[in-house]
Amino acid sequence: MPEISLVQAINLALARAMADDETVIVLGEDVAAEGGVFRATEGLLDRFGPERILDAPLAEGAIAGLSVGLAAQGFRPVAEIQFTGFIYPAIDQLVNHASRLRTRTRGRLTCPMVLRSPCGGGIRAIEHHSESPEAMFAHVPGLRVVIPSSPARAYGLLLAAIRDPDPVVFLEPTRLYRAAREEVEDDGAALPLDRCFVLREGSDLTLVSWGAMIRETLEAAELLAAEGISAEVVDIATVKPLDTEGLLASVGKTGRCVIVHEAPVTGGVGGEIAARLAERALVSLLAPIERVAGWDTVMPSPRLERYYLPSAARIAAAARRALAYQ
Amino acid sequence: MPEISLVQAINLALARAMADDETVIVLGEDVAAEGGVFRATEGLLDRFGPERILDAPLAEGAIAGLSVGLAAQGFRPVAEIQFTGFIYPAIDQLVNHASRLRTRTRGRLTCPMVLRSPCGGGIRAIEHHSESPEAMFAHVPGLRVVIPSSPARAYGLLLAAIRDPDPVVFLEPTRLYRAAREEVEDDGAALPLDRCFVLREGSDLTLVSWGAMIRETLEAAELLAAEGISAEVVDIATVKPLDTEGLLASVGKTGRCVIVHEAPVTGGVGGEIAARLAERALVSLLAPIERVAGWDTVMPSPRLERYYLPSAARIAAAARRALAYQ
Amino acid sequence: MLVEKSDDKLIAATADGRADLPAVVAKFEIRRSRFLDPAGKPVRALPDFARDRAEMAALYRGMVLARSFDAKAVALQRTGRLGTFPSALGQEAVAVGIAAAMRRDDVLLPSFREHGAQLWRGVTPVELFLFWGGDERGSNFAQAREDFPICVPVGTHVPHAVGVALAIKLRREDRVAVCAFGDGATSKGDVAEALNIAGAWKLPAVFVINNNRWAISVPVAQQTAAETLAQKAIAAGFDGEQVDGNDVVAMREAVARALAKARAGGGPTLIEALSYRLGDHTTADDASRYRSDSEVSPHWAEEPIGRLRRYLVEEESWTKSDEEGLIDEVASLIDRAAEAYLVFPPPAPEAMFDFTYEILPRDLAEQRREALGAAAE
Amino acid sequence: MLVEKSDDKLIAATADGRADLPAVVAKFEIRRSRFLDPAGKPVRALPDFARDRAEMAALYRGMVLARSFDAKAVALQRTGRLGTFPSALGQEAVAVGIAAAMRRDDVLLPSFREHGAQLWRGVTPVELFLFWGGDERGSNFAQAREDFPICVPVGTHVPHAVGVALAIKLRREDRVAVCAFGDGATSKGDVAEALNIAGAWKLPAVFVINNNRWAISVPVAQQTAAETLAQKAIAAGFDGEQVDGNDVVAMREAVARALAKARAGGGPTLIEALSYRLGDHTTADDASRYRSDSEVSPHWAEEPIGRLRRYLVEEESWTKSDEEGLIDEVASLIDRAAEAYLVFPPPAPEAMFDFTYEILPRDLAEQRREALGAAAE
Ligand SMILES: Cc1ncc(C[n+]2csc(CCOP(=O)(O)OP(=O)(O)O)c2C)c(N)n1
Ligand SMILES: Cc1ncc(C[n+]2csc(CCOP(=O)(O)OP(=O)(O)O)c2C)c(N)n1
Ligand SMILES: [Mg+2]
Ligand SMILES: [Mg+2]
Repeated sequence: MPEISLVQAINLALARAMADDETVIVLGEDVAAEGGVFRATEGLLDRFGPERILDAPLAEGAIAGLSVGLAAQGFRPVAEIQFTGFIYPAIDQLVNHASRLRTRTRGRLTCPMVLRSPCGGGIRAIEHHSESPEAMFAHVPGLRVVIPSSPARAYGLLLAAIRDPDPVVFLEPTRLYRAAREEVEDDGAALPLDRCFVLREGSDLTLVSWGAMIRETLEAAELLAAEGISAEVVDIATVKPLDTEGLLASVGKTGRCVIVHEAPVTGGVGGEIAARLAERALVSLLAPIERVAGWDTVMPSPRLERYYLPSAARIAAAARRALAYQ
Repeated sequence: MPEISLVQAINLALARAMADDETVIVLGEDVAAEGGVFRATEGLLDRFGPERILDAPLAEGAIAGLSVGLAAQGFRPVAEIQFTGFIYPAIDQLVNHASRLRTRTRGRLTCPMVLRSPCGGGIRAIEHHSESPEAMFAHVPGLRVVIPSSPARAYGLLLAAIRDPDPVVFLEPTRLYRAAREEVEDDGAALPLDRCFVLREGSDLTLVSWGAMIRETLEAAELLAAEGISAEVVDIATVKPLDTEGLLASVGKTGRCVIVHEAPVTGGVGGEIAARLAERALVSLLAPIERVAGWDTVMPSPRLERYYLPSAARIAAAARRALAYQ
Repeated sequence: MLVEKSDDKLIAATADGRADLPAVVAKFEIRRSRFLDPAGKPVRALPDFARDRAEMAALYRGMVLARSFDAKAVALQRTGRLGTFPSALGQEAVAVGIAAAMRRDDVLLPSFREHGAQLWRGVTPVELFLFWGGDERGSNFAQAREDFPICVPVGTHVPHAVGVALAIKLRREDRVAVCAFGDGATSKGDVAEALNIAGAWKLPAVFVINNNRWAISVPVAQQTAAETLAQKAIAAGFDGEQVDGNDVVAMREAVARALAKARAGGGPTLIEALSYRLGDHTTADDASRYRSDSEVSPHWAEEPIGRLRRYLVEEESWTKSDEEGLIDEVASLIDRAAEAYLVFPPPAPEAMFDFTYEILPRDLAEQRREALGAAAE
Repeated sequence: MLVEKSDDKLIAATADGRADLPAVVAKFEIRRSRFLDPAGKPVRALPDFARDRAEMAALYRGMVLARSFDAKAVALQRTGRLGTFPSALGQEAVAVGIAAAMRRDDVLLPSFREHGAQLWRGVTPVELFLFWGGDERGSNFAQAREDFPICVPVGTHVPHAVGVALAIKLRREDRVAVCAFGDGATSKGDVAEALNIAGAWKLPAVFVINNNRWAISVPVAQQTAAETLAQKAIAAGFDGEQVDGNDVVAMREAVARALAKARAGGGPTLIEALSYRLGDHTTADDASRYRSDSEVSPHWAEEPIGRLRRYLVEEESWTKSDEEGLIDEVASLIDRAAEAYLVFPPPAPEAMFDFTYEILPRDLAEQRREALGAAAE
């Protein structure tokens, strides 16, 4: 089994889904001949032809909107938005249509579509190429929101997203596209869309994160381990719906929790997780839940982004504070 | 001093701002001759003429976008989106431009615009006319987000929003437009955009809410008072930036807190408030923070909306649970 | 560039030196069609379908049914038994012309003023009352199951039509997506994006602008500087045309022609139907705030039902008893529907949970339990 | 409807019975202009400004400067000292033609491929290097302070131009908003909405489509079925025209004409500049994945700098030493700018807090303290 990168795992899952189910259609800007600006759709044109993989005109709103139409007709469109900085024009279609077509029609029409988009910073990209807007989608009833943090999870979660009967926003951390590598078996097995993943077991505290920040979080766990602190690392993976039980199981055990994400702290998914834990696990909490996240500033351009992105050191410091708390 | 309704207070503030500052321009769909579908802009055309109040073509994205251009040129556009269900096409301009024009240009160009929109349910309106998307905006750095809950606060907060040097999303609870009435002095005095308001003092627990839900929250406080429970009611009013100190002052005193909002609970502003309280006030918390909010379902059509909207009874029940907690 | 136009007022010949531009690289024109004048007189040879009295009577019935439905809906709203309702008074020919030209298995994507088309296609008046009464079950049509529900956010369904048409094209089916929207909708980016893609992909789609001249209080001349709305198609690289939208014969003919073209692989068409909103925007609107009676009243002479009735009386010996029979039949149909609507069992609160996802997430299942507990109290 | 076109391949005469539509209600045409052919030969009388050798030399210098800047930016990127960069190789005439026609106090709203225009208007190469190097200070132009920064989200700045033009009109100023965007951008709803409003309000705005025939890997023929992009203006009810975008004389003339019209109250104009993207989309792109050399190479014969040089040599006795002098001057200017950029002091981390709002919110002030503490470590 070869080691592949996260973007290759995406490619593998797309190819698998298209081979298994001819209603799966890939569309987006530059996805066909170009194979996607990150090569996520490379080779699909040759293999599946121009009726299964379509270059769309430059119109994100319509890409989302026509996917709703395709999905209502029984296709399973997997649309790519080239960067999450350009996903905002698709929000209207996601909120007002994709997420509610089923309930509006009491199940007569449904919307099994996936909107994929590379997200997050740390790749020294120009403005609008480094955003983490998952919280905006996680608030929308009727959507599922998924962010993988490793090639194997990318593969299994994307397959699950494509097979899911409802719309899924699938955000792929750009920073991990090539950096994350592991063996992935192309066995067509999906991962559950409603479970978090314990990536590292520990007993002193729980570090919760998702997406690219899993790297810094695991690094922080290493730093802490060197100090004799045993940190459990939980990858949320599916930020909507949240696996509250999974989180409670870990935090119930450790009693301390640091939540890490790249998006601005205010209104981020970390707030929701902290609120749920404070609601359900107040007795088990031995220390305040800390959030280590992006600041409430606009994502800066590359020359300042390292001051913006949470670092392993910041995470470890928060963990130490949580542990020091009496 | 006459009693006026909330929508009349909006109208009064707009007229005052336009009279005081000729760079204030009102625009939107049906705002001129029609005076707005809720009459928020009634009379402004006669008083200020067609160059100060403009009926825009039906294009919410461009209404937001051209407001950015106007604002960069030194105007203070106050744009109306007819219902928050139609505000989503404006998000791209708000996130990618309005909120960051200042920081992108390091202060060379700025964006003092206001985007007003009637929000919330309970008026038995058809699909897409009853949404509460404040959390989506509250996550966006560079924006301020304000939701008044009474005529006087609507007046003072809207004046502050218009005078603020940065973009403000100003959401007006449709349900209160005519239902809320009080005396409002047209004195041109703005209210602060970074303070919450204590609407009712109490000592046993804090009920936190904003917008239309303030009504049910105050009702719940009455129900509780009848049982001898003294509930403090805090109106957040400005959901971004949050007045953390104001909240901590109240919850620090009472030790128990129920947060009430109409938007779906997951990813709502209530989660952020609960997270902040759990971070900062863990020691003072005598009970888990409860959230009484909309369900994580699509806002239903009128015949089911009463099952969706939090009721005074639900709020009071949560308050009793919080009080019963040992 | 505008080189010639029928309406003198709109001609704006510029004198800014353009004359020395050497090469004309493209020319376009917009045509307008009509078969029956306002008096119901044919202005040219009618299309084949018009020779069939039954067909013409059906068109007439479709419009009468739409207007009766409208009147009942307004009455129900006025008495507090229906939500805000947008009457299509005066625009019945647009909706009926569209639906009559379509095949059953074509897909209709309406805005909110095409109940005449929905009724023709088998959506029941009870379903429509339910929808406007605030009940999602009204969009779970028993017939026309692939048709889209009424779309309230203006113009946002037009991209859906592109997706539907793409699905049809990819499956090589002999069907067409038919999408209707208002004059105001033509200002929305969604519509421009959708038309452009439909053109680029040569999709089997027919787009109909239900141009009733007003978008709430904004007249079309304030909505755009375009001389016609049909020319929005020029930007998308396909044919646009104007049709007298108060002439149901012209509507049906133009839509049929566009459908045939689409089925033959000729790609999309944009039809601008020129009609007029005789009533208020909705029951919540008071149009007298922004337009005068003198602006409205001339348009009554153009309205489609009287026009076709005059034709039927003149050319098809439509009698008083034909008329009365129809009115009775339709009235009782609508009355029965209204009664059925009024006694329709209330929706179950759990429905809002059960249709949010196919697979109920665990946290939502918990909320469902809590909500049902609260509802039971 | 297309009745006549210069390019035979695109004529799609339909035979679907439209012939019996009675009335043509509007006709449009799109014209194309050019002054210098690819060999630099005038094809017709040149505009007045072309009689001034200094002006023509300035246009030439502007294009050479843009290309030198481009080359340096690419070199800096290749050596890891600049971020991803979109070269405008071959499109210099579009940018320079726009800027040369503008007045200082007009407002430019560029996309990301008009550095030639920005440089002409006084934005410094250091500022541009800073921007592309990932430093917000690069958009805090010392000159051209009302110009908009580079816009990365395609087409989203076009509504800003509408707002700027509205501001100008409301203040009754003699200025114009000039907005440039790509062929791909014409598919965005933002652009259609903006053009429509500019038309409806007859705003002093000039829109220039920098049609380099590609949007990353998508050729314009896949982007739209429209025969020209100039005809996007027809949907908005104002004039659109095509210009040879590799002929800087034609560009400058067309933009000047549109500006004069706008200043005279004549409203907006859409200019489609036909050029070609000779290079990769950006330094991150490898165009050989989606287009062949044989597609690209003929366009080298059309490129604007050689074209104007041939004209200057032929008509204005431009000498080898003129050429070498210019090349030296520009090269040293760009070299000095690159050096200044490379030693530019790093930005302060607190800037990200200090410019998010004018009035720093309390919670953000707290975060600022924390961030500066972390940065200091
Ligand atoms: C996106 C959006 N913006 C605003 C509204 C509010 N609104 C409802 S109908 C309408 C006017 C629509 O005009 P038009 O498209 O001409 O359709 P008509 O109502 O005339 O049939 C407006 C502004 C809406 N429903 N959707
Ligand atoms: C809204 C948006 N979608 C996608 C992108 C990614 N992207 C950057 S440039 C580009 C193509 C733009 O084509 P065109 O408008 O022709 O401009 P050009 O690059 O050719 O100058 C795309 C898709 C973007 N920047 N913005
Ligand atoms: Mg209309
Ligand atoms: Mg291009």
